[in-house]
Amino acid sequence: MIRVQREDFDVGAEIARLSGSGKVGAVASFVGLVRDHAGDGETVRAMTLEHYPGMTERQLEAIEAEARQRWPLEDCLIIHRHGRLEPGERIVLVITASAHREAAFQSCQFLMDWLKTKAPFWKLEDTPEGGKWVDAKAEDDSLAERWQQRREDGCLPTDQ
Amino acid sequence: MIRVQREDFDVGAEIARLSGSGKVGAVASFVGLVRDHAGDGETVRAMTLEHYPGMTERQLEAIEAEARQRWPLEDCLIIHRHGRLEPGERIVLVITASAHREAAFQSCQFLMDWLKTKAPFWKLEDTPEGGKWVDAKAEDDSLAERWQQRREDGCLPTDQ
Amino acid sequence: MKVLYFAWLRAKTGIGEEEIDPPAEVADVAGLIEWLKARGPGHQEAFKDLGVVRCAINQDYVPLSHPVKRGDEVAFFPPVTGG
Amino acid sequence: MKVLYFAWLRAKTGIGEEEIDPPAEVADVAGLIEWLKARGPGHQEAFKDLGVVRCAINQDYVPLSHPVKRGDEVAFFPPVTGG
Repeated sequence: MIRVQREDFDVGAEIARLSGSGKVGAVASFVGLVRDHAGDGETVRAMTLEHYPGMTERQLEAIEAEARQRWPLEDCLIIHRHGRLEPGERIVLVITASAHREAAFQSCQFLMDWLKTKAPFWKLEDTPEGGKWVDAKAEDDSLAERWQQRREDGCLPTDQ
Repeated sequence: MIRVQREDFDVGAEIARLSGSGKVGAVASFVGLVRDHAGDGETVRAMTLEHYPGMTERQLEAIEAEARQRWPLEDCLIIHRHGRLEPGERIVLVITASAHREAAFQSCQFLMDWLKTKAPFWKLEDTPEGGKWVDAKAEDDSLAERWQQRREDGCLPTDQ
Repeated sequence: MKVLYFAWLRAKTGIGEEEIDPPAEVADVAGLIEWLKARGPGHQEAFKDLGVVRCAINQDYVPLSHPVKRGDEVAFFPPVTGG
Repeated sequence: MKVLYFAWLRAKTGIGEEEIDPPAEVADVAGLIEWLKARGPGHQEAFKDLGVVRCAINQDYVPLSHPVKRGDEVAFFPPVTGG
């Protein structure tokens, strides 16, 4: 399931919702938060997340479908917020539930890596020198590419 | 921080506690739960977790210290329950908080892999055929060993 | 044809969304960008470095060589930075 | 010397914890195991396959070749299965 929303979300409740069935032995999750400093050390007073309504949902759904195809997931959730957020506020939540922990961990990491490079969101940082669009990081591209490679190599996780 | 306890824990509250500071950009977590079926397909009515009081805490503290040495963590929490647990109940919680997601993900996975092979807990499954001690899995050994190798190769995560 | 701009491409063009009717010679994304650049200095500035411009047609990523046609929703934006 | 047994080693020996006073020839874990096996069929059964027995002395993992001495807390248990 995917959700794109302005409002905050309840991490504990969402994790509990995906843990219910007796089939789930492993729930991995990731929460991304607004930091008070940018990568270059500059103070961040707030951040505004812009996105492309319609394409965002489409891309997130495609990413979720890809994860479900690669790993045996019992359940999967992606929530991404948009709008103005202050330091300490939650931006994104990804949860994956599986019988086994390796599938849960890997799919959660995969979802974040792909979301980071494919979901049409852009961050505008509010700094003492004014608004600054965050640059994409080369590291994020390489983190996403490792999953591409793994697929081409036929080298999927050990418990597949 | 580590906690060994009989009682359940509040996943959302613990994740929120580790997310507070504006320095944390990434919180990875893992929840392990009791499944209603064993690896061999047998029904599991409940599970009793025995442990070695004293050594458990000692090992978990050592594992946490190792993770903090390998990755730049803002915070880290391991909670492991013991006693009788029914299907769907939470067994273990690991949370790691860092400025960056790769450090959070990797350290969380590392903590679970090492905990699985080093922390002195043993599971007794209550099945229709009686009590059955769970066998250690060879897969868990290899998942733990990959971190040993990585260290020897000097091949630590990209954002170190 | 509807064109959308996001993030600093929106800021530079000064436009979030525009309806355009390019001539028939504009056959692909690269051609469309050339045509859009002629619309003013803001557009020219936005498309100065195509290495940092991404394009989606009807909400799917496409390369610069991808054909464009009437009725398409074409979006231009920088590499994404969510998550 | 205090010896602890966990999981099926506890079940097989029928003992969770015992105080023992082995002779001076018992110098290492392997020697201690041989001496313990003579205590009865339960102990013998518990130590039948040393491939699935782990040992900790004073709450740290040790190999079978590790020395044992008076005052040690020695624990025997199967490979761990927590998490």
